[in-house]
Amino acid sequence: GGQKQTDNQSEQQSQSQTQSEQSQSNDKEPIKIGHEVALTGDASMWGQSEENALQMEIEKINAAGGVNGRPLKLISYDNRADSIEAVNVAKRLIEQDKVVAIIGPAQSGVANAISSVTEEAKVPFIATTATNPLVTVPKEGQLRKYAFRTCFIDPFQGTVAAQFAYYRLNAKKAAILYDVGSDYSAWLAKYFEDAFKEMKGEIVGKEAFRSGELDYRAMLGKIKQANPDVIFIPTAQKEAALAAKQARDLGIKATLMGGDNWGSPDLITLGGSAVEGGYFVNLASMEDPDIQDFIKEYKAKFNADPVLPNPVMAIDALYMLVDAIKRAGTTDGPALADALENTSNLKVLTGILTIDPSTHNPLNKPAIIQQVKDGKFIYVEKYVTK
Amino acid sequence: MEYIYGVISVIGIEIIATVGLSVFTGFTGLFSLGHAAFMAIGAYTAAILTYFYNVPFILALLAGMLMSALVSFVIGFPTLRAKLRGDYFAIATLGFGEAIRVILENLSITQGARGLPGISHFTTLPVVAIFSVIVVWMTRNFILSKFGRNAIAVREDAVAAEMAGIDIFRVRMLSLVYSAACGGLAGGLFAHYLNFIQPAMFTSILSTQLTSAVVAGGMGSLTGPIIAISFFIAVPEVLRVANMWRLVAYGLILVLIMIYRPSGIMGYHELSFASFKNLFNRKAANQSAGGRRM
Amino acid sequence: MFLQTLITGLSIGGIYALMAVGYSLVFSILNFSNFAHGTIIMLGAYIGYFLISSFKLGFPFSFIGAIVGAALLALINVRLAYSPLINRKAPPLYLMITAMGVSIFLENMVYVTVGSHFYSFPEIFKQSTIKFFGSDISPLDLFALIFSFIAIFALHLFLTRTKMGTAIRAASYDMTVASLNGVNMNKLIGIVFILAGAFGGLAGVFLGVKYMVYPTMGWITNKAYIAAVIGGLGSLPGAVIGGVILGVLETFVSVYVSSVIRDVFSFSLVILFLVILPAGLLGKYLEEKV
Amino acid sequence: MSLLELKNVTKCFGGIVAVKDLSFSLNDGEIAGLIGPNGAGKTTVFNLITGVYKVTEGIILFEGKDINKCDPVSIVRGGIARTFQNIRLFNKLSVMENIKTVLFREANYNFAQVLMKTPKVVKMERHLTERSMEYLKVVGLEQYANFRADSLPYGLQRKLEIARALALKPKLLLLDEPAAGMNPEESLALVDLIRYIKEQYNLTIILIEHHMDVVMELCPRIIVINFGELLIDGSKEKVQSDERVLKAYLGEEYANVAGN
Amino acid sequence: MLLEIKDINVFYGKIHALKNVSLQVAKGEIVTIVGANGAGKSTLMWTLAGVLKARDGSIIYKDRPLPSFAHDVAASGIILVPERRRLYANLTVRENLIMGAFLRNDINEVKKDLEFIYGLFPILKERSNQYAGTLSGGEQQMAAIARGLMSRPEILLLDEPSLGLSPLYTSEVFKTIRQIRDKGTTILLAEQNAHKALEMANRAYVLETGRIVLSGTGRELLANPAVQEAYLGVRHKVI
Ligand SMILES: Nc1ncnc2c1ncn2[C@@H]1O[C@H](COP(=O)(O)OP(=O)(O)OP(=O)(O)O)[C@@H](O)[C@H]1O
Ligand SMILES: Nc1ncnc2c1ncn2[C@@H]1O[C@H](COP(=O)(O)OP(=O)(O)OP(=O)(O)O)[C@@H](O)[C@H]1O
Ligand SMILES: [Mg+2]
Ligand SMILES: [Mg+2]
Repeated sequence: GGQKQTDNQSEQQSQSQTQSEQSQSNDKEPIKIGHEVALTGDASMWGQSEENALQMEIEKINAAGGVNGRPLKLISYDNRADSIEAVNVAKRLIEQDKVVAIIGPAQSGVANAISSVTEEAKVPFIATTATNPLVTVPKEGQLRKYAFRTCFIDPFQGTVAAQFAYYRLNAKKAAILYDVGSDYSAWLAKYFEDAFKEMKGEIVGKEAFRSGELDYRAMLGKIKQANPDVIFIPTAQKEAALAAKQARDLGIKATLMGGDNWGSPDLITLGGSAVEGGYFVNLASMEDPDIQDFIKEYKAKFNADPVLPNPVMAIDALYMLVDAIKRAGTTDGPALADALENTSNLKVLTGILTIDPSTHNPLNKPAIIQQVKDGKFIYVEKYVTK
Repeated sequence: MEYIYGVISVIGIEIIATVGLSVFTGFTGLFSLGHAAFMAIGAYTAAILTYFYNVPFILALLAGMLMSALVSFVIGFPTLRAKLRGDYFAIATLGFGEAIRVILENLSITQGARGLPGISHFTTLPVVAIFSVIVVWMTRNFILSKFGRNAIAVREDAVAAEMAGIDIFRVRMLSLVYSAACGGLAGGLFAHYLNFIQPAMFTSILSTQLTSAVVAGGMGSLTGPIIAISFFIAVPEVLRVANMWRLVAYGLILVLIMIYRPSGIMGYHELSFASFKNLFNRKAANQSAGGRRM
Repeated sequence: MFLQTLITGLSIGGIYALMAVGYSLVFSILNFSNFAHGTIIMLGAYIGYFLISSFKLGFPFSFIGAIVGAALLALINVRLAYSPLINRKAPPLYLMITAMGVSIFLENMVYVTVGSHFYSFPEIFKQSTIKFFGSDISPLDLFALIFSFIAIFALHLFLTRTKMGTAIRAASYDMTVASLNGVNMNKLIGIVFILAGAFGGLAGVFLGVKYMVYPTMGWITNKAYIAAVIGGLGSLPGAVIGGVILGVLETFVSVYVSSVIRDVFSFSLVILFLVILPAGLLGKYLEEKV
Repeated sequence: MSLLELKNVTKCFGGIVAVKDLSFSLNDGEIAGLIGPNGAGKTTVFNLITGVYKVTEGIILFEGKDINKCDPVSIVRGGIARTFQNIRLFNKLSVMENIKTVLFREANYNFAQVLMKTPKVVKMERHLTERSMEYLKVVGLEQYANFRADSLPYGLQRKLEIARALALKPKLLLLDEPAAGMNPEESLALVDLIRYIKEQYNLTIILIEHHMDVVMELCPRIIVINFGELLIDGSKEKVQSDERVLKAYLGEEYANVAGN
Repeated sequence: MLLEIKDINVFYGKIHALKNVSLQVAKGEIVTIVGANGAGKSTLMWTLAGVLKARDGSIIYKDRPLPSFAHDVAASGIILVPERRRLYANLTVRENLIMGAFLRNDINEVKKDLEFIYGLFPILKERSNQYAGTLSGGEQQMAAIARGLMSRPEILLLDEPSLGLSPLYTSEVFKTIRQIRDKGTTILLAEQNAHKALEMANRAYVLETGRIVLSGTGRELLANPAVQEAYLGVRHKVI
């Protein structure tokens, strides 16, 4: 199982550390970086891949002499993508392990949850795929000093999806099925709705279900009645696949669309023929020329494809953090946060990263549109909003 | 060290909820699968008051207790009036717990499923310690009074209790309100300990844990459930490094307790100075031994 | 629209009913709510899935394999975890808590060993629908509905028409006396759990095919439990009626009221229902004679 | 004035008529036997008087007040206590606590005082313990005070049930087969006990019993019912020699014994 | 001897309920046990039925040790009619009787026995579709005895069968006990109604606080002044 694997990983890691102990820089106190990651639970597939990628990258950095002459040490705890667990993990990372910063978490809800802890402790975190705007800006005109991220945000993603549906798919009537229990889903639904309406498109149905529910036929039945051109389903892949199947069971023929959470092989294995032809917005793509080296390296080391986009987003975060530590010259929280805030034109895995100091969000992150075709994800285009 | 204080704080908070529930489940004999809802109500009430309205912490906690107590009438009044039997009452509370959660997910003041981050950190270890000692002490007083005896009488034989002039509905309602208030207090403390709450924290899993602690600790004992809940929280924390295995262990431990301590860790007894004395006092031990007559 | 809603409700209700049967069976003899039943359902689904996808056994054999496997698991469950308590005449509540422990244990065992991946059965019936007065119904739903009802009916005959059935009801009241009448309690309980497990396996496969297979899928059995209560715990026809009522009710609430507050609505109705009919629809509320 | 009066009381369970047009009344301080064949409706009469069942027809007056509409709790509080044909104790409580529980109305402290454990509560509790001990002494159970109720032998459980009923300070005490499961010797000791408590506490008693020696010893007046209907209501001599009673209830054998 | 009990000790936790009890039951006998409340009569009965276990000593039935599970004991022909009835309150009277015949497969004979029972206790016939839990106390006692008879035992253990029965039915039941003994069923009887029980006993034992203190034929014990004083209520009658 998954846990075993990571345990071995850290064993290997500590072994490689002991080996290099005598040599040069590594005799210094390591810089501890926390990692909030879902190693078990629904999101573990990405979590484990993310964990692997970070360990791989940190080994490389340490082999090259570390940061400011000190090695990096990654301390990862499983948060099961569960908010309460994540808060515990954050407390433990900060209070007991005394990490300088935290990479992760991946989910917006989880990131929101831990922000109370990190703000109070003055320890920055860099979320990986938490796309909800509230993670860094909880209220209009308010900024969380210690919250950062390396991914684009949902209003952008929602707009991309809406514009793509309207202009490229020629959809005039759209329906939405989302998960009220998930921040990600609820807000993305809202951004899509706003953007679609703005283009004079019509939202003919907006239905919600609660996290953990499996049967959406009642809501889909209602949507079917409204006869939409596309159905936007901004949920996790499991729900999306189920919704797709059930929609087809009810004889719904509309095109299905989703957000970055669709980007999992599970969507296809679970959804089968029902998700064929669906489109979704993603953060990264295996076809992205910028990350081919990383993919090769990862494959060589772990004998599997990385599960995108989390690994690349986490590596971006790691680069961003390393860069900030170097520039700040200290690991002190407030100074580190200042340095992170002023990240600009930093070369990271997915391109060039600049952080907007007023929102702590990256500027100009492009989105990638993918489609399910013949049981595979294919790259459709890199989309920039109108 | 801070981390350990944290774990101890959580244990203290859960002890408050568990002790409250043990009045209802252990001593009054009704089974609740929705007690997390009372914690949720207490947590949200208190948190909203301190967060949006800057109400002093203690007042907010009291308001949380009051709110939970009030809401307990909503579920308690119809179901206890109808004298629902064990499992049916349990299912009603399960439904109630879920319903409360859905409501919290859909109110704007609670910020929906997203939850309330940024709650102030008022719940420190001394605060928890003081509250849990007070609650345990009060609960003990409750149990050892006529109110407690009436509750046990209702648990043992409702018909006979009624024929002894005991108003079953009132007795059950009082227990429910008391345990709901304890739940509300625990919730309020919890919110100000974790600094963040969301509806998903208060699922039937949490209710289950509380109830398991009461039963595993011993129905009709206060110390038993206290030991059990401490165990349930501490063990996973100790085993945290072993990750997923800790839940496996938790399940296994629960089953083993039930198998090897068939009437809970403490059964119908209390861990106290007196019970240590009883160890040396054959007669007292004999008196309480033995189960049902054939 | 109305018909479509009704059909959807029926097919959801059918699955609830199938799961509720397992609860009711165990309740009918041991008077406790076996919360581990959901886990048995989940394991049944896994067995079915692995038989069909890893061992390539084909649907009918995997189907039978899942039923047999789940039945065996249920038997092991009762022998290891419940029997010691039953033999000690522990009150039903203790069994209920033990069942919760079992379910936490098994569910997390699955996490640790198999992992948290979701699996989906290969498509047995290609995505297609059958038209029915202008509404659509999927062949799978139709198959599951008919098959479940036949199975439940057969079980009902077994319980009401045989000596074994009477013994089960007798034992649920007083096991000691049942053994005085020559009933081998261990055997009887074993049979009941095998039956409940088999129905769990059946439900698991249907659930897996209909939705997907993952460690926490047992949780939706909460709904089945509610269905069993509505129908009257311990009554099989009650379980079926309860399942169908709940399924249809939920669907109608989602469509005509709101899908988000559906659960609040259904739960409130359940509570209201219980207040009016304290033993559920077909449950027997035995007033003790004083 | 009569303490208890049943007027044309009928009780049906579905098709079964358990009590049929039954009338009798009982004076203050009386002790009456209620006998009749198995299934005659004796226990049902008790259940009707105590409010467990509601009458189908007729009225029941207690101290001139109609208690038909009252719930069991207020009936008990009004002064009617009973024991059960199948013993119903609070099994997991001690013998002492069984009594203490029903004395709850004597403890005039409130919930807030309990939580704070004020001196008043402590004092009241001590008082209750003393009071319970008094009752236990009456039935001779004082040395069992700390035993769990369900570990007592059957006969002692009966006595505890009587003590518990007494602790409710009733005016009317209903005893449902108190001598069941006792041998003749023990039954006679029970007779002494009942006589004693009747005098001591000024009780009016109705006694259901199949042990005729007990009934004859205790009850100058006997009410016989059969198939829910009143068969005869009169002095024990009258009842003892009544043909119908002998035939329906006592049997020929008893007739011989009585004849001797 | 059909049943031979030697020096058994039975405990409830720490309570020593039966102390070195030995007794014998021969085929076709009525064996009566008398004793005060709490003497241990029921404990003995439950032990012989295989529900309680003797800590030491031996119980030999038909030259073999008593089976260790209650259902096997039942299958071997020893049936207990427990004290205080213990009917299946959730089953109808008829179903209770059918449960008595659980081990039997001779359907026609079972039907005959059912008719015999209904003849014996006509009220049970009237109440055959009523839930046993709602029967009157005496009706329940009849049903319990009837359920025991339905299994056609070799040894019938009757624990206070007259409990709650009217005098008329008490004599009926005793008559029936004699009848079935005459048909070859062996009977072990624990009774408070000591007079009658001793009168018809072939063999009798007196149990006092867990010990056998006297034994003999029924007549012998009836004539014994100690027994008369302790169990027959003679003292009071004299005064
Ligand atoms: N379940 C039990 N737990 C503890 N003690 C018990 C239990 N059952 C019986 N006893 C004790 O064992 C002793 C024998 O009891 P038993 O019921 O066998 O007496 P008995 O002769 O049948 O009395 P009775 O005439 O009242 O039926 C008594 O002292 C009783 O208190
Ligand atoms: N709840 C009930 N439902 C149906 N029938 C009942 C119910 N309660 C009592 N009966 C019937 O009513 C009749 C009278 O019962 P009751 O218990 O009053 O008899 P009893 O005179 O006390 O007899 P016993 O001396 O045997 O205890 C019985 O035939 C019984 O079967
Ligand atoms: Mg009666
Ligand atoms: Mg006995």
